[in-house]
Amino acid sequence: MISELIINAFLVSIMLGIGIALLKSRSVIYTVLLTSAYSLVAALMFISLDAVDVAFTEASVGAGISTILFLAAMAFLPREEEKNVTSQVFPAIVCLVLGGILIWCSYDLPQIGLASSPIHQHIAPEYIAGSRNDIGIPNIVTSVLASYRGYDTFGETIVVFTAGIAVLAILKNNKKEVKKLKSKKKVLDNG
Amino acid sequence: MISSSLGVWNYWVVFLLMMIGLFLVIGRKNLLKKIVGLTIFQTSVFLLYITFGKIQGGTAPILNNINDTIYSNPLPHVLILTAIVVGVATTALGLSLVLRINSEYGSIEEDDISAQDLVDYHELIETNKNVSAKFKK
Amino acid sequence: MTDIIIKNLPILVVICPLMMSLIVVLIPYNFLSWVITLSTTFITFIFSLLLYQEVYLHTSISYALGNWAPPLGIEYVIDKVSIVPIIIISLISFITTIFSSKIMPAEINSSSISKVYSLWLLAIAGLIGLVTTGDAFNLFVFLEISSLASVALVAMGGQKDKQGLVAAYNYLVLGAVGATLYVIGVGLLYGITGTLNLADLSKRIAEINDNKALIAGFGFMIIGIMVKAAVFPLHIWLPRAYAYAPSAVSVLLAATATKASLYILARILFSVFDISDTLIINTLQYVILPLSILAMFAGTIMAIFEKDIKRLLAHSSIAQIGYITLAFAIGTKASVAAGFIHLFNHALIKGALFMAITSMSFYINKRITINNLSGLGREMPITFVCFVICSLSLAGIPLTAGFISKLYIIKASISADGIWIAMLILASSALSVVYLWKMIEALWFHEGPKNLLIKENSLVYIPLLIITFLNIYFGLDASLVVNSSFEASEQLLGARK
Amino acid sequence: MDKNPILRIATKILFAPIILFGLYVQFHGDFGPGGGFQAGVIFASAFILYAIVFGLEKGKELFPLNINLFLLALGGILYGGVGIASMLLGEEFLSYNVLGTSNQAGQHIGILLVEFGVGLTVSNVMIALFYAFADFKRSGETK
Amino acid sequence: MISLETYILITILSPLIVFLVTPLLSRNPNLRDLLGPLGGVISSYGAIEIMNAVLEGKIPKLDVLDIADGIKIGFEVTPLGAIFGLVASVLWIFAAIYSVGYMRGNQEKNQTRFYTFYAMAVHAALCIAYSGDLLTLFIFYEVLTFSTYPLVAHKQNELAQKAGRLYMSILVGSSVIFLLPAIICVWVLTGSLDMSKNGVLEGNLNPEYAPYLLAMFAFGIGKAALIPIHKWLPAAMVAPTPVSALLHAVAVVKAGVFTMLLILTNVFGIDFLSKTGASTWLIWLASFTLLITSIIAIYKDDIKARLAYSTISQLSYITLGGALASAMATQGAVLHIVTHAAGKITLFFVAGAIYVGAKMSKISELNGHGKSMPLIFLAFFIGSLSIIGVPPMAGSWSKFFLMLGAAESGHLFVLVVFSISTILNAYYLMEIPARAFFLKKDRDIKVKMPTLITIPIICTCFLTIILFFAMEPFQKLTSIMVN
Repeated sequence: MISELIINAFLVSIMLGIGIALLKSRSVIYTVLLTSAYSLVAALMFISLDAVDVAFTEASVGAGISTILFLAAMAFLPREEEKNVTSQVFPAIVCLVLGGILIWCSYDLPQIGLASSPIHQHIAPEYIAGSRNDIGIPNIVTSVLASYRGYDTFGETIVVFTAGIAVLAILKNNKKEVKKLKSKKKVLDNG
Repeated sequence: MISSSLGVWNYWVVFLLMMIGLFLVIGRKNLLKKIVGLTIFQTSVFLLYITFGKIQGGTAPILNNINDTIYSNPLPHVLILTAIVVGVATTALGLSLVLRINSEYGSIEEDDISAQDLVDYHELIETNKNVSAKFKK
Repeated sequence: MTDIIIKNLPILVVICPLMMSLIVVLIPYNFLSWVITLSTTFITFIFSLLLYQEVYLHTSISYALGNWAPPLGIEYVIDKVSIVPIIIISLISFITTIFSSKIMPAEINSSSISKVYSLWLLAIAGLIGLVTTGDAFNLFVFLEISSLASVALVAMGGQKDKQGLVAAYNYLVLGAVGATLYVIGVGLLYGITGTLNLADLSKRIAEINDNKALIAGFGFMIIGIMVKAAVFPLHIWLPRAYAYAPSAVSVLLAATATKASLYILARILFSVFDISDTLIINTLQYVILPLSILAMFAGTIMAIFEKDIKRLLAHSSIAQIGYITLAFAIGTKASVAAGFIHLFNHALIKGALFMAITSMSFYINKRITINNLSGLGREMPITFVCFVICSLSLAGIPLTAGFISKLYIIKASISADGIWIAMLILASSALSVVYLWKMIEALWFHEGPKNLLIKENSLVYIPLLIITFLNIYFGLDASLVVNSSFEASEQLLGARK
Repeated sequence: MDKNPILRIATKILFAPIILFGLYVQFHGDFGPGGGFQAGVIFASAFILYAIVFGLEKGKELFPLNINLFLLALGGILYGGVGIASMLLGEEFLSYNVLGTSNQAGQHIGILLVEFGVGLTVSNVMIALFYAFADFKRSGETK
Repeated sequence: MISLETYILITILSPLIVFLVTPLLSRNPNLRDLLGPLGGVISSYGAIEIMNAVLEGKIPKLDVLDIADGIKIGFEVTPLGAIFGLVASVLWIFAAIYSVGYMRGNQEKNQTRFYTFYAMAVHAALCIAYSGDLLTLFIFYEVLTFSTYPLVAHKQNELAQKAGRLYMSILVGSSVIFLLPAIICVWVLTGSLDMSKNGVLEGNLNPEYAPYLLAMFAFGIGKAALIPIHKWLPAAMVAPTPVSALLHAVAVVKAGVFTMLLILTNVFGIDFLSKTGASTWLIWLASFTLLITSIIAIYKDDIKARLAYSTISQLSYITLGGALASAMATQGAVLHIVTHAAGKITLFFVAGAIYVGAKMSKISELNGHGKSMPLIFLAFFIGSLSIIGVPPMAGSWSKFFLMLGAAESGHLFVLVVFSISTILNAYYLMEIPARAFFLKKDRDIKVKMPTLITIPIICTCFLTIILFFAMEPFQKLTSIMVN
């Protein structure tokens, strides 16, 4: 188990490195690639934390689709990010404060992997038992996803749907059509 | 001892990553970079959840017929599956907005955009001055 | 059949618009899609009324989705508290949908109307789901549905005015940050309690004492929701989003969007956590109370110096949200009830004001600024009269709905011996008269452009008349609103004491 | 890039296996890792690959927009339909037990259907997103 | 036999009906202008009946609507209310006639709007007079403010707009920021919005806080024009004279002091005040206001401005009378409402008459014009005598009672204040007829005075004399009020 922890520590350190690199980078393409790399490492991390489904999804959605979208968008955007003129003191302070709070509270969080902590005691066992007896499919994640918390999944399907419709609606109306629309209405001239 | 310290290390790096993401969102002026930051931010939050779900010596939550196997907690995984998809939905929407903004303003730097907006706003107010407050005499 | 409906009412109010939104997007004919949207919102409103009746029969309905008993599955909780925002949202959305019929096609190109109506329904469904759910994570999902949909709707304003896109972008990013903070909070709480069901969560929180993670989790949840509820100083996304959205959308958002989040805020503060707990008391006293007072004045003053009318109204919304959070922050039963009263009344008032202004800009086909308001009142009397009545209501002039809520907020604050708070409230509402009067004076007394040949359109002013009538009616006979609000606060705070 | 023969051949060869793998992930989700999302994304990736290599027009011929939009909604409708069906059979929304002869059978059917719904929506949304972005790019260039 | 409710309805509704009908008759000026006096007659008939009822010791009541539990709108006539109602409705008759003359003589624009809101204002004043609980009082107090705005800003030029804005901001602002919370405080303390004959606060309010609550009321009631919230009254003089005459001599300002008296007697209660001495500071403030404004009045050359400042000082007589918290003084204050109304409306009528007839508004211009319009200046003379308090004019009664009250309550310096201000009154009011009659004319102007203006002036001026002899029923009412 110590080895697991070391692997995790190693992976998160890589992610940290990527994060810092992102802070410094100014070129957009570099940023995008770093992001997808970040997702991939995250996926590895998920595997090492026994979350295979999540890893699968992160790899396909996070590293796959969002990268494609980023690239598709990038082809149409300026390649370089301008230097920031304004100071970044305030955002930095905000972040540090939030981070401080989190680190401060981290000592009261359950220790990683401790089987006796309430998360593992309270509801999860019922899911594991239920998936075997009530639902009868081996993949507990699927049974929780689709049945116990099926409504969440429904909601999330709707979110995806919303995003799809939204993007279609937003990207459809080019300038030309708007021009047409404006000329269609008679503009009343005041005075 | 070492395991616990490493465990906290895990938490801490996750928090640091969150902060990096958040900083990219609120600190950077480039609209695309903000969205990248959002992705980083959310991914790090996912890590937090999954870390909660981990059990020492547990296996992936897929039933096998060996008795007294420890399965790690499936619930965080489910939540994160949901969250990932929500995240990509947000990203897509944001990117489409960035595209439109770029085609309308010709820039995706916040400063340029707000400068243009200011100009438009003043035009809007000024152009209507001519029909403005004249009192009945 | 009827018993099935009655049994499933809690889910029907959400599912009805949700499923219809999936169908509307496939309709190629714009008018038809409007008709379907209208009927959907109407049915939703009917359902919510039935639900109101049911709730007052059983005081609280718990609906286990997928028949998995909570906390195992997701639970829907309808009680006297959550029914208030449900009614608000469904009522306003119905009226606004009528209003949108003529306004929408004027601002959005016909190819995307059906999509817009689908998003419209999604936003409504998201808001109602947000209010009804009893599960912390499901809440997040519906938060995202509603905010993504409303972002897209706001972005539709980009066709008329490119600032709509930027507004939408800021709304999206800040909203996403808020949602993520909320998720962090939920995660921390989940980490220490191991449950997501709000009722179960509050039970298990009561057992834990002085855990740092608990405090942090609470903090993150609250901050996340406060971003969504545009509580000062986390309101920065709001003015632009309301100002540059398409007319009908700004009416819908201004009247409903923040209300749901405010309700969630109250829910987390009072029923998930223990009101008698020092943590909550401190939060109320040292965080929310000062912020609300700041909001009241900042919003009003920004509104006074604002030239663009839609932005002006948005700023005043910030101040009004300040009143509501202030009422919550006082934290007595009476004050929370007052908060709910204002929640309801402000939805009516702000909806009506936005309707009036946007229909004016629809008639003259221009963006309304304080300068080109001149003399419009005489050109479009009906709209003007409604506008005047509702501004009086906003200023809290007697015999209007606004007066009732002000009255109760002030009474609550005085009886919690905070007379200085009452003074501040009144001072800011007296300030609000300044900008309202500025507009009315411009509309009626100033010399404006002649011969605009404006003909007021019945489909545009009928909803305005309805909502104005409600403003007056609930000013003259407020017992319904007042009683339900007091019931609500009784249930919300009474549970613990 | 649609001049490059290697890519074209490779795509032609890869297309079917990707779809097949998608189906596997979709319907094996009950037993191993996988399910609607992953499968949906994999389906989508097949079509996106096709569109990238052979150009958008070809892609749209292979998978027209209106069908895409229809399936996009259909996924959600399917998911919600399952819920409503269970409601009409006198149970709560999305309670699959009533769908089959036994509880477990019901659960199996329900999960299968909803996963399929998810898969449909996700894949079509992804495709729609790609189309929209690519389209926008082109319209931008013509401007 | 008509029930008392109906009388209340008659009194209150007749101006409301005028308000509703006037716009419809804008095509037909004569009919439209007839409405005002007619409504005045009807409503004053009702007012007289109510007054008789109250004299017999009855308490007319009328509940209108129940908003929510504890919040209602209803009417209940106190003796004080009966008096104020009568004054407002009777003087409305003359004012209505006069305004017809004035508006026509002056060819003002938007006459219909003018008459409409004029009636509305009277309606609001009557509702205030008869209001049964604090909320109703507050509501109609606001209605009065809003309905008078279009009258103040009637001319619609820059000046009028500015004046209107000042008027609104002071009156609405003060009432919303101080009066409303004060009322709600009473609500919270006593658990209801009702008032009672001997005050409701005794036993509910810690005497230490009484002065502060009283302060909130005193500064909340901007219409009572205490320093430093008196500015609106001179500003409002840009309005056409009939407005100044009825509203700023009778309806609005009297509504203010009426509210003040009602609060002092029926909310705090005289005994409570005299026991706790909560109102001592108010005595000082009122006397200060009284003297200062009298002195300012001397330096005003514009007739209406001078009258405005004299009005302010006269109002503080009434406030002072209430604040003295003695039976006599209160009676005096109430009677002063009546007498001052009669006197001051005459003076304003004359000011307007001079403006219409001779287009003069400055006192310095008046030299020697007394001969050209003798009646007018005679009326002015009599009116001023009444204000100063010389028998046999009505004003003498109220002054007399006030003096007695001051003596009774033991604040002897108030007597000094009264006498000084009386001298000042005499000075600044008498100057006008003196200039008119005794100085020699510096220029000639032809005077044409509409009869519709002359008649009401004569009526009101006779009223001041008649009241001197007919003061007894009022006096009886006030005695009912105080014990």
